[in-house]
Amino acid sequence: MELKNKKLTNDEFFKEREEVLRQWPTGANLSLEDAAEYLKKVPEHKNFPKKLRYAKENGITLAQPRAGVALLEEHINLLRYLQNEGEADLLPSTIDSYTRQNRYNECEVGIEESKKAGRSMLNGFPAVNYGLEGCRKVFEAVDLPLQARHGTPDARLLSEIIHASGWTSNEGGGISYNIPYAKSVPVDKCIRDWQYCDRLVGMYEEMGIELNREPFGPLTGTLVPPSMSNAVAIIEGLLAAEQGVKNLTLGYGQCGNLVQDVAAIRALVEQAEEYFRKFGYDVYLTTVFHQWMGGFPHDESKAFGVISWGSATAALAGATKVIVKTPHEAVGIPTKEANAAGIKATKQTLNLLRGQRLTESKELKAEIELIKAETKCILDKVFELGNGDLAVGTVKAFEAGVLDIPFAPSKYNAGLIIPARDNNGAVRYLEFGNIPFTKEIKDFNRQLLEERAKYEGRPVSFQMAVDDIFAVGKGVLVGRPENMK
Amino acid sequence: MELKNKKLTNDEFFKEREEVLRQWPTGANLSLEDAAEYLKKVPEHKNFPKKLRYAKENGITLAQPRAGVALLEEHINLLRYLQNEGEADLLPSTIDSYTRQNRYNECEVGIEESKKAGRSMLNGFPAVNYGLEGCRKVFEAVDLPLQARHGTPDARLLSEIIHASGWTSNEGGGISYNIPYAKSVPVDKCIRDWQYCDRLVGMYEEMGIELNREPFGPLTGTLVPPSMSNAVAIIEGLLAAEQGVKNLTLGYGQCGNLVQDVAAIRALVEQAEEYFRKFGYDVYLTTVFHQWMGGFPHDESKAFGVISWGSATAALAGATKVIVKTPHEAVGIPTKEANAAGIKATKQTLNLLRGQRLTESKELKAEIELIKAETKCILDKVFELGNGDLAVGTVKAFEAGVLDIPFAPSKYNAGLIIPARDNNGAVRYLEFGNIPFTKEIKDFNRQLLEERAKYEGRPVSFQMAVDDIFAVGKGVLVGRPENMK
Amino acid sequence: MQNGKTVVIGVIGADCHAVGNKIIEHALKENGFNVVNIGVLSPQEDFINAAIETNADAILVSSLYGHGEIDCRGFREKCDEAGLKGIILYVGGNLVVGKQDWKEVEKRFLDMGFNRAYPPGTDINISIKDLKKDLGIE
Amino acid sequence: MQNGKTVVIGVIGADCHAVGNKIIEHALKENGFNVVNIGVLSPQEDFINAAIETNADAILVSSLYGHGEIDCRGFREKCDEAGLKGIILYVGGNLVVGKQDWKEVEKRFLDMGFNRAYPPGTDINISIKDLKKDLGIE
Ligand code: B12
Ligand code: B12
Repeated sequence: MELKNKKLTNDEFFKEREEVLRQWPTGANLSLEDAAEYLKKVPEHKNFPKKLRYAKENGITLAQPRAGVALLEEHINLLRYLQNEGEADLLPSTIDSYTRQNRYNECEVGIEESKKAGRSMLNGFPAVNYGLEGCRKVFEAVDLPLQARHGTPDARLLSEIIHASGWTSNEGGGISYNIPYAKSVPVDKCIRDWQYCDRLVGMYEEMGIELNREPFGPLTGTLVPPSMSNAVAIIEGLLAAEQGVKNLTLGYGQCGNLVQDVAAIRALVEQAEEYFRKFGYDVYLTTVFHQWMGGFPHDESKAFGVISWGSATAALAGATKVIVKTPHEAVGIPTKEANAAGIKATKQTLNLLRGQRLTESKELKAEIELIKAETKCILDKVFELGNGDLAVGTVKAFEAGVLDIPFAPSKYNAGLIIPARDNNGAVRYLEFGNIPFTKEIKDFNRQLLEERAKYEGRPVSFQMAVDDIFAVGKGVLVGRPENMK
Repeated sequence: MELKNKKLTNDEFFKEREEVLRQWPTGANLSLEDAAEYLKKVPEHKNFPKKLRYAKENGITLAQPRAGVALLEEHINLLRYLQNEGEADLLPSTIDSYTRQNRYNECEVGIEESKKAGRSMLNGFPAVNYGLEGCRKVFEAVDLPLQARHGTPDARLLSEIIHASGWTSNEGGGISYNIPYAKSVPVDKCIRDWQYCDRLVGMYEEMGIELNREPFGPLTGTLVPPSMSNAVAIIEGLLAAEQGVKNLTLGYGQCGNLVQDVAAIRALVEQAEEYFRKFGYDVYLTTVFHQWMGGFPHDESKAFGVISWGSATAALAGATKVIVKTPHEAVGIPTKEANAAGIKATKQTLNLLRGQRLTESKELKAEIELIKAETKCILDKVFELGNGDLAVGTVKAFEAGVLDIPFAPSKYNAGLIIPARDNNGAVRYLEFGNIPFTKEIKDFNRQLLEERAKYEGRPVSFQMAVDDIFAVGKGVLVGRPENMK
Repeated sequence: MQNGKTVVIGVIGADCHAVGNKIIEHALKENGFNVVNIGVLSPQEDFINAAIETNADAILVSSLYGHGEIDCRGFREKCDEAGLKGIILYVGGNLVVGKQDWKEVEKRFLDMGFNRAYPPGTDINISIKDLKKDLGIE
Repeated sequence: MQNGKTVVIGVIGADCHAVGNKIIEHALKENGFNVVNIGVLSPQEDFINAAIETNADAILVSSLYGHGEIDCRGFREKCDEAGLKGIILYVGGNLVVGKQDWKEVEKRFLDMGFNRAYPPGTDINISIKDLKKDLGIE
């Protein structure tokens, strides 16, 4: 496969398309023209890009849940409940894990078993199996913009189906839906498949239909340092833009330290826009802030604390939307009531904070500068490795461990960096692996961790990272040693 | 009555004491010496002043619920539940409203009715009726410091009983437990009665027993501008210090705008300490932040949002403790489970934020300066009216409307000022009544409200205050007009 | 735009919650009622005396603090004794201690002789509509 | 401080949750086990092959993403067929979709032939204690 960061030609795209549509029977007879017609009739209030624009221009943070179950009727009920009772601003359809692995046969089993058991046996909505017909039913049953949220390395057929069904946004990206979600999908393969998904959106854009694309910011959701996730977000944004994506939402998963989280969002926007300008892409950029993506506390009241603090941070950061967790997070897929509860706590917090932003301070400024400087080290090297080609550079960067996602399952990920929190709870680099930071940056990260080590009376070590992984679930941000509790 | 801000003499105190102890049979035979002995044996972990010191020195914010029921056994169960399941750091005993009005006969009825009904018919724990014996039982049954929380204009007997029972803190003050809680208790009478309560604490201090005192910061809990509540807090702090109180917690009720709330706490500490220095009082000062004290949303998930945002603000402000609301707030006295849920959401938030503070910014600085300047205008006038005597000045200031608490029931309160939120949700003065602000301050308040008026397309008016009263209950901070929702 | 009707309002018992009371006064006045507000911390007698003195058409009792059940007992009977037979009695607020089933709570207060009882957080405009209906002015 | 026992660990089915898996490896090693980690996204066959190849004493199956019920069916039978009769099988994680009564869920997995099943968020050190007991090394 010859990978390049270059807009797919029509020839390339349509040839590939034939193959894609044959992957499962519901792909047959999908027509771009028919889809375009359908999409043109999507009313304004069900249009993802439009609602995001409105929010950005009015300084509002929108709330979006995750939600998906195996059976069509149940799925529709769930979404309507989250819309009407939960007061969601945007709706998802979270796709089940078999679909994510393109195992549509197993989805059939899951659907059948769910019917028998009278409860969902799948962890999401198997959109490909339901096809255009089912997905349009979902779209027509709700009154809010609809997005596919998944974790699918090869989402080409899924993307074809959901966009043709009026779903005006698609989450994912060639890195972010591979490295955290797969074990043995080659980096180039997945980037190439997501070029297809992005090009599909570009096609629609050229037909006058704006669709939103959202790379998955939080990656493994587990102590990912902001500069690493921002680097990946910017890469995926640029790759998408090259394929013609114009309405883009870049994401970030809460780490927990307010200044760092706000700085991360601010740095992301500023730096992404610099790159878009530099490469001449015309992109309407919005942001998504994910409430804490790591292990949650089991106690539901405590979960509400985590959810609300995430909402408050999203508002203070001025994110365009926030992805909502639920009081059931630590245990299992939430009931519709628990899901709605998460949204309501979120909305209450967002509304109390509407218009409030974290005020400028030297700490905030310094953190923004640090994140940008770290991100730039990484991105410079990626471009260098690719000889200017971002797609090639990305593949090589993963090989070299220049891009390296902590705790990721992919065998194409070096897994050499280790993150840990500093004494204020900000996530720093404990082991740098092959990340090409300047000595200054490395020393600064180290110094911050040494401060924590001193405070805790133990050496800087992997045990800190382990303790930090469990910390939020146990009710604190920083994983202190036993004797300090 | 001749009121003066002067330490009561032993003669005055003990003469009055005889009368106080005769107010209800449980007052008989209370002995200061016996009490002192008992208090000296209070272990460190059940000592309010000690735990507050620890928290202040370690930058921790402690969580304290409100809780009280009619029957002794039930009350003990409740407190133990909040301690063990709720993970409270400090315990209260909230006193019922008949006791607050010294209607001990009605308490008896309430206790009897509660036994019959099998549920608490009183909104708190009738400590005076249970007397030393009952109150010591409560103290001995728990493992955390214990405080009386009430709203009693004449709390002299109550204070005698609770301190003698090992309760190492007492909430209240001559203004804050009168103007928001009573209709026709004269200002001088209540200040005088609280001088007694403070002197009692001073007596214990002189016997080497440190007790904590906490004026009630939030007053009516309803859009009280920070400078007004800070002025009252500082006055009550000074009055208490004169009587020999040494461990003092000054309070503030959340308004909802982060910068204003943090500024209020910071201004309170800085300014109170200036005054203590000026008058030569040696006071160990801590702070208490009250989660939103106005009308709550009925939906429990939304209530969690309000609770958590209050906790986050308390942490970011660096308050020594936070008073916790519950998901049942809008409806009724919480069950023990709902109460524990509120504490757990609070603690999770506090722990995530441990050590994090709102960073310095020009907005924060400006807000601190504004609150201090407003507070100083008020306090200068109070001292002037009293010819240098703070107690006399306070009485005259209420007569003159120089001290004026919004929405207070007391007929001794002028009720001329009207507060409303500005466009960022900070509480400002809409009508100044007789508050002696400089023209500059008045103009600035007005300008901020005009900005909101312009944004909302309606004139600055009382209707804004009315809308703001309902806003948080309806899920937002600022009460916008119907057509903007 | 006076509607000619007089209403006594107040907060019963040892209850100091003043905010709702001020809002109710404001709303009733806006609706053309003559309002006699006896304020917070008011015993039953004060409501009754005010109603007699002003020849009131209705009494709206607020209780927020939880002792409503004790404080309101015998109110209807006292009204009857005082010659206020048939006067319209409403009660509202947070009437009982704790989060209880509203249907049961409502029944308790209707059994006490109140014409209507309202759950926590009732929009006062809804009650004003009921009041106008009950007074036959709308 | 090797204890001489070999354990195969992995995450079954289409499940990508890697963090707990890495933690379990870390904890087992600290406790002296020889750990064979087949990682995430592992079919039943991979567990069984690894166990045969390494002559393992136990298999610890993780399932976090909710499809555990489907993915684990017939695991015991496949072990038996492959000649791993009596091998110790544990399963843990977020085994089923949603917040379900644990006693019922546990029963389902014990009925499937697992020796022990653990609810969401189990402290791995507790399971390691059980494992040592079951292996007779403590
Ligand atoms: C981080 C995370 C992710 C990351 C994972 C990154 C990665 N590659 O590892 C990302 C964001 C990618 C992700 C994706 C998804 N996730 Co996820 N995720 C989580 C989360 C928040 C934390 C998991 C974690 O790392 N915990 C920390 C580790 C240390 O703990 P642990 O995994 O629980 O493991 C410990 C114990 O359980 C025990 N243990 C585990 N296995 C075993 C086995 C044995 C034998 C024993 C004795 C003990 C044991 O020991 C471990 C170490 O201490 C959980 C919810 C939570 N727990 O708060 C949801 C959760 C597991 N995810 C869930 C789901 C559904 C998904 C998705 C389908 C997407 C979605 N709907 O949002 C996809 C799955 C895609 C796929 N193909 O698998 C659900 C599962 C629901 C259910 N079972 O009903 C959960 C519970 C969230 C929820 N409530 O909806 N997720
Ligand atoms: C602000 C407040 C206070 C302030 C009051 C200041 C003041 N003087 O007004 C302070 C802090 C002083 C206070 C004190 C106490 N409070 Co308080 N307070 C509140 C709070 C948060 C808001 C009340 C409010 O102002 N709402 C806004 C107004 C506009 O709404 P409203 O009062 O509900 O009134 C509206 C409607 O109910 C309706 N309505 C009211 N009456 C009537 C009557 C009729 C006939 C009709 C038709 C309609 C109607 O119309 C009104 C206008 O819209 C409520 C909880 C809540 N609602 O969120 C607790 C609450 C009322 N308080 C409560 C309690 C227990 C107390 C205390 C005993 C202390 C304590 N345990 O913490 C003391 C009482 C002392 C005393 N002697 O009364 C409890 C009552 C519990 C119960 N019933 O089971 C509540 C519900 C909180 C709780 N869940 O524990 N409180």
